[in-house]
Amino acid sequence: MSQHAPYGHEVRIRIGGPAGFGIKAAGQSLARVFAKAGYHTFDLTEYPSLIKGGHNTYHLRVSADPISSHVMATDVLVALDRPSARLHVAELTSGGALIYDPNDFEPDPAEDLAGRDDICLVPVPLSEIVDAAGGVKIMRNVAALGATLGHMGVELDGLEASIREQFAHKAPEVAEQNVAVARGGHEHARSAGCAFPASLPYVEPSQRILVDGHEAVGLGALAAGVGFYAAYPMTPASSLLHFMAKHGDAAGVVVKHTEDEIAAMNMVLGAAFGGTRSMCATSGGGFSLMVEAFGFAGVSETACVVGLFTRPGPATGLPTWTEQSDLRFALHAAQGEFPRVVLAPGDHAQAFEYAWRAFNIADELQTPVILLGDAYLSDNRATTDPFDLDSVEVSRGKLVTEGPLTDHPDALDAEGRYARYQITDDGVSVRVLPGVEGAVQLVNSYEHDGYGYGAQGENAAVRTAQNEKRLRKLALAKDLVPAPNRFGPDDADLSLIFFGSTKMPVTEALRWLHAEGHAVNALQVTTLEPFPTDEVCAFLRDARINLVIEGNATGQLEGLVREKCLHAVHHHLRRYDGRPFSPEQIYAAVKRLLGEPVELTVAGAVAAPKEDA
Amino acid sequence: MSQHAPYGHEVRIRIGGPAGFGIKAAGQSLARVFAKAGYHTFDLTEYPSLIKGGHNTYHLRVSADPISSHVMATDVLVALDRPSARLHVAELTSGGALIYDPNDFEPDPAEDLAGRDDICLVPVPLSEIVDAAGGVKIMRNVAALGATLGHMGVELDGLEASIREQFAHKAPEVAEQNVAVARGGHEHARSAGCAFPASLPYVEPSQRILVDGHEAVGLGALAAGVGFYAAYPMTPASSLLHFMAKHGDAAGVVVKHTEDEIAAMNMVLGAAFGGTRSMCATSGGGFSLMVEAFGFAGVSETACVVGLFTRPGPATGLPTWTEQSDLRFALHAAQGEFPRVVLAPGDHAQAFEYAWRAFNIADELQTPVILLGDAYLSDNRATTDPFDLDSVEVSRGKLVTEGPLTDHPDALDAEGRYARYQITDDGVSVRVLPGVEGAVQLVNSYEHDGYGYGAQGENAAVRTAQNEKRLRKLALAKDLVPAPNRFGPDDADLSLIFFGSTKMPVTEALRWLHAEGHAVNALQVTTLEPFPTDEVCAFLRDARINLVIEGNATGQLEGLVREKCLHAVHHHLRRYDGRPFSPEQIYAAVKRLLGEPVELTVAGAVAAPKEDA
Amino acid sequence: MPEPKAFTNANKPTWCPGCGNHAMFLALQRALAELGWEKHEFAMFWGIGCHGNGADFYDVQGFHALHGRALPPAAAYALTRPDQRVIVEMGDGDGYGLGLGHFVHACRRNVSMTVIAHNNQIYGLTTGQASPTTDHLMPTVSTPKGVLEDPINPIGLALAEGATFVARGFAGDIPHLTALYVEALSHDGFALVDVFQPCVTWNKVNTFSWFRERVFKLEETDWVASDRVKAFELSLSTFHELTCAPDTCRIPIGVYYRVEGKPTYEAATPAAAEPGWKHALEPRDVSAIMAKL
Amino acid sequence: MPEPKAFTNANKPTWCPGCGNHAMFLALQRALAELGWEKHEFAMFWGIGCHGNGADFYDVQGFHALHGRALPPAAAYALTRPDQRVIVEMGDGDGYGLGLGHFVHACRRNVSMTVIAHNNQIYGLTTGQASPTTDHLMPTVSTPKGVLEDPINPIGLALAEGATFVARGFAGDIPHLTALYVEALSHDGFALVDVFQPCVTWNKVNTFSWFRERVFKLEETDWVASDRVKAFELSLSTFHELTCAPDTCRIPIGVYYRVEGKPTYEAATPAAAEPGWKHALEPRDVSAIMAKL
Ligand SMILES: Cc1ncc(C[n+]2csc(CCOP(=O)(O)OP(=O)(O)O)c2C)c(N)n1
Ligand SMILES: Cc1ncc(C[n+]2csc(CCOP(=O)(O)OP(=O)(O)O)c2C)c(N)n1
Ligand code: SF4
Ligand code: SF4
Ligand SMILES: [Mg+2]
Ligand SMILES: [Mg+2]
Repeated sequence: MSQHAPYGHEVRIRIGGPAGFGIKAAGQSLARVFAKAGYHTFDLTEYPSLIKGGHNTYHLRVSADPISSHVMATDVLVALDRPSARLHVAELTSGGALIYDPNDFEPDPAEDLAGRDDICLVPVPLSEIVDAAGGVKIMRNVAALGATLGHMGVELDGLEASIREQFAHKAPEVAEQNVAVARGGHEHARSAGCAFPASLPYVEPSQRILVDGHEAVGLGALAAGVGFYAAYPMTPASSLLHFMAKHGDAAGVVVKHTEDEIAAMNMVLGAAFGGTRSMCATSGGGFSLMVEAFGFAGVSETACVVGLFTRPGPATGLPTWTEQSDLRFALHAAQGEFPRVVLAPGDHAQAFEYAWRAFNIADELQTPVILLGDAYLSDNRATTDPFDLDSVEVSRGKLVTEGPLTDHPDALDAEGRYARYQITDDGVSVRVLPGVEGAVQLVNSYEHDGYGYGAQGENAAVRTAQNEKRLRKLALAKDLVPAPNRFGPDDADLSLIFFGSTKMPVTEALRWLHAEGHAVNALQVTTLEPFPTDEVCAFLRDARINLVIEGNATGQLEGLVREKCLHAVHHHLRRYDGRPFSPEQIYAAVKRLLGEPVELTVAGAVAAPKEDA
Repeated sequence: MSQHAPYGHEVRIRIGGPAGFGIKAAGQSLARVFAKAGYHTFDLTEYPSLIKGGHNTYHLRVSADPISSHVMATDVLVALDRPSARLHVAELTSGGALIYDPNDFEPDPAEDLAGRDDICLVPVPLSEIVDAAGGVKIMRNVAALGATLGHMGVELDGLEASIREQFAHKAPEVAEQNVAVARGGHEHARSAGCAFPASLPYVEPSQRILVDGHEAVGLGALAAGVGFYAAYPMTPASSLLHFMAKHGDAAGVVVKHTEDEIAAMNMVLGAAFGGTRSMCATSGGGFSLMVEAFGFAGVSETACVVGLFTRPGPATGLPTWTEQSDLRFALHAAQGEFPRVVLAPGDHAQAFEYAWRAFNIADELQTPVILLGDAYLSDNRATTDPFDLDSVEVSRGKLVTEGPLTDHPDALDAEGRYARYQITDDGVSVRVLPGVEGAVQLVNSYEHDGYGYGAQGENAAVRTAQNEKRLRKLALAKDLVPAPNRFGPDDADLSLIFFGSTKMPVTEALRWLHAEGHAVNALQVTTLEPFPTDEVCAFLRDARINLVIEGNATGQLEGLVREKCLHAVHHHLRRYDGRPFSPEQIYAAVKRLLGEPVELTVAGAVAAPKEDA
Repeated sequence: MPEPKAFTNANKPTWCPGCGNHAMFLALQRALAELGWEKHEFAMFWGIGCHGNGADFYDVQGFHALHGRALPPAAAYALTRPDQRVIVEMGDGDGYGLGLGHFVHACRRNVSMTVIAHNNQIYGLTTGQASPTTDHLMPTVSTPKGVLEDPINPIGLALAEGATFVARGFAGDIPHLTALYVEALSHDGFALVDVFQPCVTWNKVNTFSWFRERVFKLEETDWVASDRVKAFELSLSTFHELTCAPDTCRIPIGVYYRVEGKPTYEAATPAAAEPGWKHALEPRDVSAIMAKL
Repeated sequence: MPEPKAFTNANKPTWCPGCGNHAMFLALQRALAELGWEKHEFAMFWGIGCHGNGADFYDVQGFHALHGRALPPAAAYALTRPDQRVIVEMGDGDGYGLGLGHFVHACRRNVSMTVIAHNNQIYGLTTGQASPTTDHLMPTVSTPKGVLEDPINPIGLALAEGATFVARGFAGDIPHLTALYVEALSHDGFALVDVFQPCVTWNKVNTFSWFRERVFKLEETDWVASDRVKAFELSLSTFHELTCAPDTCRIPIGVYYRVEGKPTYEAATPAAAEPGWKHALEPRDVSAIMAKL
């Protein structure tokens, strides 16, 4: 017997089919309908690295209660082709529905339905509905959306409004044609004849916004006053380039799609030299090409922000999937030693917050800051409380933008000459922008003296002083960076440690575990560099049993924890197949460690505790 | 009162002057003279990153007993300009000599000689001697060499022979002119009038060779059958390119100076695809550009060797100096996770051995191997026993170069089709070279299936299997890589841990410490990946007090040791001013920890133990 | 003698229906069959992009390189495997954007290989950003106000740097393209075939019909493909703008320039005479070199 | 109005005595003085090489970039600091080797800046390896049998890609070079001045006297610098070989090509109108964008 994980009041919909069928766009309009109505939504798009064909899916979770991540369970499966039925039927919850077009295929009970008799087949002649409305093939999506709502017993007005909004800029016939198609689907599904077991209680409309991770980062960067953004497209980071390109010009941001990532990162340094808040973003492959210039930012004490949104490697790897395997790479990329800050937001709200904070930290430390995310955070779209725009602050640190240099005696050496890299206690020197009279300086990729000149940097004492000056900033950084995030009771039977987007499924799993009365707590390492040694080690010392959860194969966070705390990790949960952790998986892993093993099924259901456990 | 470190029977000579004065070439011919005569020599060249001018020095240590590194002490200082006197006079041992040209400058007792009255001034009219022989300015070196030998009381025949050999391909007058200049210097110095306290006992001529680290690596690579070498020049790696370029064509090696390091590394992959043993080398900045392709080698299971010869960073840093700060970078460079081997030779003999072994390891694991060195090893030249050419083996692992594929059933899948990336227990699959009929395969930078195709690699199970297959090689690697090198008594009061070129000064310091009866032992971590966890942790457990010595500021080896062994490091000695550790420095650090503090002077002498220590 | 089909495997091409890559796929298979190349006699190299997805569909000795980096491994392979021929397929973003340096250096290097550029004037695989050959002022997701740079002139670059075979094809004319491929594959030296390959999904300007209305064949004119300067001048005419009208905006396809007999890099490299793996059958004797140190 | 000397600092140039860099150093100081540029009105960018060591000797707002990467930061600086002018100094290895991609893309980008290439046809700082402009078959430490590639043709590349000011100078003629600099610095758009800069230490072929015997000034002929194809043809004449004899091997210096009025990248970029730092005086209001999500 299997039981559900302790989900709340929710419905899960998956649309599957070949790429190029507009599955994501369709799914997102469905999400908008529910979000508008006041529900919490969370979506997960999965697709291979090609433009048409292949197998794409869009999974949407809709809930009346707050949710934090996707789940594996599916209540309605819209299969736009046979493989979508076959690949995902096992995810269907008992009583769940399979919507398909009988003109496409008729599911084979054994092959396509895995012999299941507890699901409801909802044949909807999608193409016929489209043809009847005089539409084009891609509109089968819209019919399927109508059918989905029809089967769920949800009224169509929300979707109709959404369609009309979406096509507002086109001829009115287009919108009406789509509405007709949606209606056709809706009616057909209502007549399928089997009841839909899940239901969504009524909720009040809310002010929540529906954003993906990159919109959150982009908003944060814009709010922080970014003035230059350079990138070369690379999945999953490309969408941030698109966001910036779309909003950049109006906001006064120079947005440059560069010839390569080398140029992007080097351009960021050039713009930052001029005092502009500058950023680039990429994924691991592009970051590989940025490594040298990233180190240049370190030695030249250049304030800048680098988004590193990872995917599974090595090399080209799995472009459209997710993984957390570039942690150590982010920490150690580039020859030589210099202070860097690595922030790993765990969800949309943190993505916004850490993005604007990153610029302040970069400016205050005059050193590069990495915003470390992954495709799971980049791509998925969730309802979130509107970002707290009033909380945003701009702090540019020791920066002189205008006015006479003589107003800034701390910027000058004993002879009254500007010394860009003057040795200071905290490691940070006054930065005077070019354009200010007297701001002669040399920003240098070589080691250098207080003015930036290279030849003098070869002196052992000068080198040592400059190297130590830079590294001193790490101590200062401790006070500026986000502290680790602690969840759950102080006294716990099991303590989880994780970073980045794993926050989302962990939060969800914790909610379930706490609801069941389990004493489990967790620590999100939000800043990976400088590592919050004190907090992590204290957490570990307090932990009865610890479990490190991370999306890679070699245990990179685990290694860090061991190195910093000289403390053993008792258990770990790792994933490296390109898929994010599901809360069900984490829930099951924790239950096992708590001595109440449950078995996980593809449907996200968990088998009942074993008798002899 | 200061005393010498317990040096042996030796003499130390430093030649200093502006760049472009042929100081290194002159010094090296002196080294050859002593090496030929059967002495042990070790040299250290220090120069800034420019072509002419600046301050260059060449330091030569000559000893009747075996030596392992340079030292700081100097017995004869040849100052071709005033700064060379001023900067190095403090290194002179008591009774040591300063050779200079009185037409250049007359040393000021206070400014240039730091008030020392225990040194011998040896004015030699170098330019006049050259002029008298009708020579050109650069020949002042030769006069200085003659003077050096004259002051030391060494006969001139060795140098004369060396000069004649050096100019054998030129007109005989050239050689004779140089000989005349050398004689002039020799005579002048003999008449200086103060005795030279150090002396070199007579030794038997030996078969030892005089090589720098790159000649050792180059010979090792050639012996291993390298067939392709690509590089973009970068200090200190350039000299390996020059060596390969010089010897490549005759040996059948395609040597390519590429347009950049990206091309070099990618070319290495292409040549390796064809079955050629392939190598590239660079320093940290170039390696930054190779990172992406390095990961490509990992995912495509390409056997290749990458020389990473480091210098101080970040970025352009200090091009001509040395540092060990790219250890973590070497370990974690590139997105994603894959097996890599990192070998760090500690001296010339190991440089040769690890170079040829690297090719075998790469082939047996089908994965990239990094040869991690630094400028100290790359550049310095030492007498060494001839490399044991008979020990060299070529093992190409699971490689099929020719003949029918059907002879290799283990290369084929169930249908008899060649599967390049077939899943195997040890993680290594049979590699069949293109050109063999049926060897259709796809070497892929994407994740892929057993044949190399990318689309299938997106399947979670295929991805997981391929990722785990690759990572399994690390277990296999443990049996192939050099084990850590343990020196000294089992039972020791202090235990040192270090890696790479620090072996040289550590060995020297250990020799002195052992001679004084101290029980100190040491572990050279020769393979950094896979980390020799068992051996290092056992060594640490046995250690009463441990000391980690490494040439960087952040303690990268120390971090590794902590991570792997969960064991605290008690003390560390770090250096990051671009200069290598001197044995005196290590000796003094150890003595302090042993409760017998001595004070280190620039001359490499150590002050007597403090009374109250 | 292989059939065109022999060069394909069981993987079904996943390019969008109507994509120019299908035609290029077919044309190359035909050219290979026409020349009678056996599978074990050559290797193919691809960059990353939609064009590169072709690596999955060919049944050949293949190397799917990094984005922008197909040329360097191909050259090294050619230099260490004199017994093999080499074909490179690259994208316009891939080969003329990120990989531009390698391209220009390859032109002047003259290692024998045939380089086929899938020039769809867009980034296909990453969903429609501007490529270096995107027309001036064309809006894309990465350049919503239009591309501000002049497009890359790959023909002009190749001519400036001494490439020995410089041609342009169009995916809308398979027989012509096949013939160009046969010529390029038969050339001794570095051969570039830049192919207009309409991307039906993202590039709504430079479509099949757009090109059909504009291309003309050099062979059908009195073009003499041996004048480097004239060829350069001709290349400037293909810097089209968004507004370029069919009657005035004529786009030449065919061989712009060719020169035979220029020494190849491999011919001047004695060490390139033998497959590199033959040097690693046993340890190389380095005693003579060591003795000299 | 600054004196030439005003642009130098107390660091004594460390270039080899007789190196062409000394002359280029002087010529630029003079041009800056002639134009009356103030130190706070412009910034200079250098690559890594002997040329780049100049960064230590100028008393200006300077940026000593990575090897081969002077152009990208210079462009970004130009685009975000419309109140500043930009000068880039790069080496031949630096700018035409490792940095070639950036160079070509910069030509087509047309961001206003003056780019001065120290073309000594050798890697100076790393002790004499072949550069992309080293003459065909010249032996160097990295190519003991001689360079097998054709040299890069920077003028041709710039012309192929639409650079708007393309000139060549010679370090042996300081007044002429100064005048070229003044023209380039006054140009609105991307200006390239490729300068023959003899390296007296490593390049024993292309010496001062070698050039003196071969260069001639375009201004002293009837050259019209507005024909792109003719300029390309002229650029081909400077592909000299090792054996090139003074009487037949004539090397033009001066302005090959110039076009004024072509819109610059910055002119087409509204966001580039104001210094970027002015957007970060306080948080930007993003409520309108957020409301649309
Ligand atoms: C270093 C790096 N940067 C970015 C990418 C992402 N990427 C993959 S394909 C591509 C562009 C594809 O355009 P093009 O080369 O024109 O090929 P097409 O898809 O049009 O055939 C990009 C940017 C990558 N794989 N590697
Ligand atoms: C990524 C990288 N690779 C290599 C180097 C080493 N390097 C420094 S300068 C230089 C070449 C110098 O030649 P060129 O650009 O012609 O300048 P020149 O010294 O002749 O002025 C090289 C290869 C480097 N600094 N960075
Ligand atoms: S996106 Fe364009 S280039 Fe890519 S497969 Fe589709 S049509 Fe072809
Ligand atoms: S090496 Fe050549 S380029 Fe460098 S400073 Fe000396 S002469 Fe000038
Ligand atoms: Mg393209
Ligand atoms: Mg040069």
